Amino acid sequence: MHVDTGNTAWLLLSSALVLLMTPGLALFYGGLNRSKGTLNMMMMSFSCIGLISVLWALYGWTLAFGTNSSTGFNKILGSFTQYLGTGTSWIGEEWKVAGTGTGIPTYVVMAFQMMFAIITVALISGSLSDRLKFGGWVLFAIGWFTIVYVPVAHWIWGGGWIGANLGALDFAGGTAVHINAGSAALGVALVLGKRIGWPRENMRPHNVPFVALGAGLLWFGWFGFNAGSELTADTVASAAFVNTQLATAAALCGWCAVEWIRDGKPTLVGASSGAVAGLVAITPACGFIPPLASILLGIVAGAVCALAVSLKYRFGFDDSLDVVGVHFVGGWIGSLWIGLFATSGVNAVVTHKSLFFGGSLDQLWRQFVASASVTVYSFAIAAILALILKAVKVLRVSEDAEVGGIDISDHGETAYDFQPVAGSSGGAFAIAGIGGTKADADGKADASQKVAG
Amino acid sequence: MHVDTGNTAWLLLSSALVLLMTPGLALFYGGLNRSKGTLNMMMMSFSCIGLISVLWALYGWTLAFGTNSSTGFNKILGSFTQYLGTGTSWIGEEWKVAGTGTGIPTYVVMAFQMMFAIITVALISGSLSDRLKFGGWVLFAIGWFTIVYVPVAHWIWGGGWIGANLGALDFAGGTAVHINAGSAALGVALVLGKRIGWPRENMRPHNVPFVALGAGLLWFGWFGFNAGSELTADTVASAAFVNTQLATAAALCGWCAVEWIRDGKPTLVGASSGAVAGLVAITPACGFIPPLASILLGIVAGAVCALAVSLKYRFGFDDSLDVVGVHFVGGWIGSLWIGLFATSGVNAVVTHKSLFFGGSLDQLWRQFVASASVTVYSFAIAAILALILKAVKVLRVSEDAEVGGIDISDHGETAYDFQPVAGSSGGAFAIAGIGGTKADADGKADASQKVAG
Amino acid sequence: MHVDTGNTAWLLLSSALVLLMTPGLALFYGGLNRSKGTLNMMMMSFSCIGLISVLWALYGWTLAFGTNSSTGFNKILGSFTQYLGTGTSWIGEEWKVAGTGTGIPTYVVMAFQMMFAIITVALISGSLSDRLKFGGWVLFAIGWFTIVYVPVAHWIWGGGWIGANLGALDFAGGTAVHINAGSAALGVALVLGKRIGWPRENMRPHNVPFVALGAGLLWFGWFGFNAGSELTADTVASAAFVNTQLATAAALCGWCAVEWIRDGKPTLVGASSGAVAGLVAITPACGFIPPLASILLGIVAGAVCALAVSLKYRFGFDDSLDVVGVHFVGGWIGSLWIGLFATSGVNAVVTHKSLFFGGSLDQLWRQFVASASVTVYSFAIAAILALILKAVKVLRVSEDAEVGGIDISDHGETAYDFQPVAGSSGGAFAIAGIGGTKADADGKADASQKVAG
Amino acid sequence: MKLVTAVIKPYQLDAVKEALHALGVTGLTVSEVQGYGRQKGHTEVYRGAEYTVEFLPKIKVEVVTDEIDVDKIVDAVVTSARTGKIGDGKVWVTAVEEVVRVRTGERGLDAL
Amino acid sequence: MKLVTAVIKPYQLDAVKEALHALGVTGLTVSEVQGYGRQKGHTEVYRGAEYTVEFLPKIKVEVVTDEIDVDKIVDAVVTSARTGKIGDGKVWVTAVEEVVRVRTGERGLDAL
Amino acid sequence: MKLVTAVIKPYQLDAVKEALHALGVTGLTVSEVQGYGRQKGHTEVYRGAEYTVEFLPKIKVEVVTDEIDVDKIVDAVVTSARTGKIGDGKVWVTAVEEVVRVRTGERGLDAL
Ligand SMILES: Nc1ncnc2c1ncn2[C@@H]1O[C@H](COP(=O)(O)OP(=O)(O)O)[C@@H](O)[C@H]1O
Ligand SMILES: Nc1ncnc2c1ncn2[C@@H]1O[C@H](COP(=O)(O)OP(=O)(O)O)[C@@H](O)[C@H]1O
Ligand SMILES: Nc1ncnc2c1ncn2[C@@H]1O[C@H](COP(=O)(O)OP(=O)(O)O)[C@@H](O)[C@H]1O
Repeated sequence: MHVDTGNTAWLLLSSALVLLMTPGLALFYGGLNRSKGTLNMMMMSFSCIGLISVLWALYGWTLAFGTNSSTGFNKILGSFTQYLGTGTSWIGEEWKVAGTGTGIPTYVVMAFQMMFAIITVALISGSLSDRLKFGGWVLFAIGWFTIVYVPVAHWIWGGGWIGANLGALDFAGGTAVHINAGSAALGVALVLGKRIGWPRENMRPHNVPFVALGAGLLWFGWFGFNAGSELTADTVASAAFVNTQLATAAALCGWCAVEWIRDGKPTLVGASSGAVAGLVAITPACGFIPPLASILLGIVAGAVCALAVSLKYRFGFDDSLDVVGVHFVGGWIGSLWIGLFATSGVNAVVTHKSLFFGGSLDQLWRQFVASASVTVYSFAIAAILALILKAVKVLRVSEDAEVGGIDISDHGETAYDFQPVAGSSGGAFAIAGIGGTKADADGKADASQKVAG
Repeated sequence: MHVDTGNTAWLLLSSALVLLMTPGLALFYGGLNRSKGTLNMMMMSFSCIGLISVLWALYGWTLAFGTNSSTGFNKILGSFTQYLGTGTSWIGEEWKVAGTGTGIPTYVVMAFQMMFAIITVALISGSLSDRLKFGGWVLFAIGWFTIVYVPVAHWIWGGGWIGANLGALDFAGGTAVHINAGSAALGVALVLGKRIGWPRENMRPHNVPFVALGAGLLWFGWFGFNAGSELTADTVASAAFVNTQLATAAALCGWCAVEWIRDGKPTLVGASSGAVAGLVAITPACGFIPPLASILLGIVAGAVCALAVSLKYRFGFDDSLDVVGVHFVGGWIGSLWIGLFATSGVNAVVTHKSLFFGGSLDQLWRQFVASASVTVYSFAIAAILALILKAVKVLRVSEDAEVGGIDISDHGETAYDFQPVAGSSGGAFAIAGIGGTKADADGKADASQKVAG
Repeated sequence: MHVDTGNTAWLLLSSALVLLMTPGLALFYGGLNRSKGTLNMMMMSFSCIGLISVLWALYGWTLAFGTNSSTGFNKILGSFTQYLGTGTSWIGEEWKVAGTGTGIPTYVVMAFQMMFAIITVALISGSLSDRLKFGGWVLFAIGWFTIVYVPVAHWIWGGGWIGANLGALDFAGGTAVHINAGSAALGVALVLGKRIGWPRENMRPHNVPFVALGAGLLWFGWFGFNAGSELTADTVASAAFVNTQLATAAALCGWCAVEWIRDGKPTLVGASSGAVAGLVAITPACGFIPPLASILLGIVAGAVCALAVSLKYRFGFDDSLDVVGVHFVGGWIGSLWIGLFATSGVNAVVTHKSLFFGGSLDQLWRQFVASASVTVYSFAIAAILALILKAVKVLRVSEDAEVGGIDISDHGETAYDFQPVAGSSGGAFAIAGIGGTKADADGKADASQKVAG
Repeated sequence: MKLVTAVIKPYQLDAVKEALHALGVTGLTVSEVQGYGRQKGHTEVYRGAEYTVEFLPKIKVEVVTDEIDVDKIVDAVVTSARTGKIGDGKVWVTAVEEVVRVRTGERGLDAL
Repeated sequence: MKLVTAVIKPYQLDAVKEALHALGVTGLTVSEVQGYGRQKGHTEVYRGAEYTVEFLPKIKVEVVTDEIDVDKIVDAVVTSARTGKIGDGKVWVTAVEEVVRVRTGERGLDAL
Repeated sequence: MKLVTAVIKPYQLDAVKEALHALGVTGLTVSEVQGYGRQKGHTEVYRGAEYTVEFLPKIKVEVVTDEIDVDKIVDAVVTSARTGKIGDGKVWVTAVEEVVRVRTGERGLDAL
């Protein structure tokens, strides 16, 4: 076996693309949020990049993708030792690519999967804006990653019971990533409670161009997420790529169509949200279904998610940036879609029959069981973790902090300091240095003088 | 024939890069626009990603790149059936790469070309800011894509008369993309008329960092656009890559030089615009000319476009964000440059002699005829489409809507809601929730209480 | 020898990624700056992309990476003629990849290295914000690139004395890029002097989301910078990729940990800065050390740099955006880390023994000498260049220009023109067109009328 | 006629607006201001440098009104804007000599 | 001396400025405000939630002037700011007891 | 009581604040405004089109104060805001009939 440079280049690239998704998500969420909590929202994503990368290398990868010598227990969890601490012993190891005589350095596969772990945890933060203590977030992230993400990834992709026994399919993470994160987001949001003033006040997006750019970066990175999940640059990766583009485009149209009909106006927030809903929904299915089914999936996911984000007003839970309405609902639609349209004509790994390419419920019930299991498990553990944090009083910030803005209270910084005024030579407040003076400047520094303006 | 993983990885990547260009363009245009129409400007780009992707898969690809069995008619249009609706029958098909024994999955080539169609339509929107009804835009986009882009792409790249008979060259879209879109932009802008207040008022860019970031993303993505157009990762792709970088860098310098000499000050809007002008101009020529000719092309394109954007003030047409001055003019310069500097030393497909590498006008007149034909065809159809929209009253928004901002009137949203104030713990208006209260909150929701701040 | 498509695709991609880093840096620096000098800060980066690209192609590449026929002088400088002016003669040339029977088009290697030269010069600008004449910057950039960057790159990577004789290692540019730029930044900042009002006034970042997005784009592009420096898609590239991710993630945590302990609050500016510090520190070492050493490196670099950025207040030099504290200090840490943890188990090119994988100071002193040499050389030349510019009065802008904002004085533009007001249909000042009226509108244009709002 | 000017905490604007509305006030003009007073600002941290922000965001409300209603209006504002914490703000009254409605040219009380 | 304060529609600022200029007014100060009155706001839509924006952007113009010119100035502002549609705004006049030019320390009419 | 309103150059705010502080003034309210006057604006350039910016950023400072202190306060502002260059701004004084502290309901001088 030797390293195929083309496949390795493709997976290196895909890993970089998936990494980029988390800053893209930070921008998407940051723009959707009110400005006084933008930085906290972005910090929840950035802290995941920092924390989860290291934890993944230390123990996540071996527990999720290592092989446990106890065959029975291997359905539940991977190896405790195989890749522990990312030893150098396997630095030259190659990950065999099924159906080819070549491999990819195992390190790259580990890096690729690392990026998935990062963004899955970060996705949850969207329902928690403006009121979760940052320290509480860090503890939650570590806990949920360890107790939920790692085993679920093993169940689905690492040789565990969902992939190996149940035979449910998940090409790039509909169940492992989106249902998983969306369900957790609901669990924590319910324990955390509503933002003060919600839903009476308009907590509208503070920077819509950021939302759109964030969606654009997510879309770009998602090609690595989806087409990269094939691990090789072949025809299935190509189909995954095309399906990703078509479903996302169709979902953008679907969401805007709902807005146009219902509100009379399609919005850019809607177009961006629709794109994300499409990306979510096609994720599990992209390597298994034909293009026309992807277009249909996109339209349905876009329209349904556009309607689903209103549910929080009806049921009164404050899923601030609609993680449930988009990721949870979109993930479910995509997962079930496999049961409807998967075909071995697209990917030979499809062995059970789908409803429309085989007239059977055989694949559909497997998808249902897998999705439902992850929904329940993730929701329960997330809610329990949140209750524990609540008990030890590291869950919610004080009312004063929430009204004044969590950026100030938990991070001591504000997102912007710039010019409202059109065509001015710099805004008056900024020129005036109203933004504060250095608190700890030493004597020497103080000697510096202002000049007359 | 087998799939070459290196080439496939390169084209998958290039497709993703070209997709990223449209959000990049949205940011570039959005930043150049006044803030009250930013979202509409970005929506024109995003709606293209949604619409054109689906239409391309359904009928665009087969009409542009399919082979029509009638040889004569094939000079005009591709196949009506070959790839219709993106059937799965050809999911395993490989696109043969000339000069190698290997192929690339046809799906990837289809996806790559899809991204070109998207951005070409989106480019047009730059001349139409702040006053075109969004519904009118959607109808125009569908019409122009179908009647203009698809056949022109076929003429140039799909086996049609410009590429196959006339022998004009267009490596990555100087004629098919930039002259095509620029000419259409002029046609529609003339029918649409000027923005209220133009040119007396300062309709200056509302967010220059967005303009620069947009230009940066365009530049990054353009490597896929240009070097990807070789389809393979070989020496011609390398030359295209280097030429793209050099011409763009030189054009940035050229535009700034004009500003420095004329206005005494080089600007970041100028540097960004110069970069785009360089990217446009090198696009048709990047795979055919040597590096020094690219540097020269860049300087000329940067300087000429810097001067060309002032023409609208002289002739009194409101090409809002200078699509004509940059894409139309830049496209023409690049297209003619092939006639001046193309050489088979760079690319063996160059068969006619250029002026400086052969002392002949043989290639130059072909370039001229191709560019002029597309100019006239695209301009005429675009203007006619706009006149039809005008007749059915879906062209221009009302004066009130235009003054109040098309973002509100056509999309019901505004771009920003944030803090003017330096160093404040969140802006006063935002804390006050002056941004509006929820209109349709149900009783349950209303029960939530504000707390004292 | 033939071109390997996988490796070529990887290096084409890596080149594009490294190009993207400079717009990313512009955003990072632009966001860290006060708003009145944002555009100038970004222009310093963009002008490098324009200028250095062309100069690199014309003479930089041949002087740095060409082979000088005089073996002795070749330790100092590359060929004056080999690649001069980027002639077409070598358009088909292939750069042999050690250890494989394949090559990569030399053009791609040239392009890859071009991007390094661009960003190295751009990095320096971070210490010079708000007060350096733009004309002075252009002259400095050309001078420092020619006299410092080109020879130093040759010394380290082009066959010069540091790489070939001293045996110091620098995988992707800790010494050649970061120590080099950081040292120059200090030299120029000292000659230039402090900003008016520094450090008494709060010159805080004006757009923190830009800082975070800039850091995200840098991180993404840095995979090309580091893993691309292997030139091939192999196991060393994979290790470099993983190490880059781990050190950066750990540094993000390290910086935030210092903030949390010292100030009670971790910030997004800190997380972004920590990530950049980690990227800097791992750059020289990424291809030589094992993952656990990378995590440790990241923690140390993050924590030390977090402390180092306060030094400017103690010593009273105005390194505006902390180029010294991050790039100089981080570069040194990473360079020395090779002496501590390099092992041939990761990369066979490691021949001298490191402290922890060999118990010897053999590699460490080589790293020290290399880093110190570049520190001194770059600092001295940079300071001398600045003194010359000062003597001819093109160094510092007037006090009035500085107070009013260098964006206006040197570029005649301002970064933003938008809406402070929440939920308004466009801000009042913008609607009022208070941003100015066109100065040179001709008679015809003036005839256009405003309508009542 | 009189001009009542109130500098209040941003979060109280809604309450003030509703209190005035209840009194029959049909129009008012608000703007963003920054206040300096007894209430202390907060501290921000950037790369290890701490900065004290002394000015706090406030909302200024201006209402032109009939002389007769002034006391009721002042009382309504004071009551509705009160949180009892330091920094609640000030209300002051000045005399207005003439008011005109731009749309119609009406003057005096008719202009309100 | 008097202070003329006008709250007008943003788009009318240019006309007002020119009308005042024609009267020989050499200086004025403007600011951004938000108005609440008879004119209704608009509705914004975010992910299916509709929000009513009640406050509308206005411009406040302040001119300190000689007593003699007040009526002319008020008339000029009212005329030039008028579009005839609801929400055109208000103009009011208050008494100023003293004015000083900061640069020179001149007081009274000389300061204008 | 009196209201002292000053329109000054942004860069002078710190000096004015300190001068007032030295006089024992404990509170003030500032806002961003744009000034039009003798001081000329600057020119901006976008893609070859030049634009003249006529309005300049200024800071408006408002202080409500005891009658007795007015002169001292005006003098302090004028002195501390002065740079001697054109555009330094204006200070004017108007009469205030009543002041109330929102937090406590205190009136008159006690409210300051
Ligand atoms: N003398 C004054 N003139 C104008 N505004 C004032 C004055 N004193 C206070 N203010 C405004 O009132 C606000 C609240 O005042 P502060 O002293 O903090 O609390 P309180 O009113 O509860 O005593 C300040 O932020 C400032 O905007
Ligand atoms: N009593 C008032 N005091 C202060 N400002 C007012 C008052 N009434 C109205 N305004 C201002 O005047 C603007 C226009 O008033 P509105 O009632 O909408 O229309 P019109 O003046 O045409 O009757 C409002 O937006 C508000 O800024
Ligand atoms: N009559 C006026 N009414 C209100 N504000 C004025 C008036 N005249 C000038 N100003 C304000 O004072 C500022 C400075 O005035 P300007 O004429 O430029 O310089 P100076 O005060 O030094 O003569 C202006 O920008 C404007 O904000």
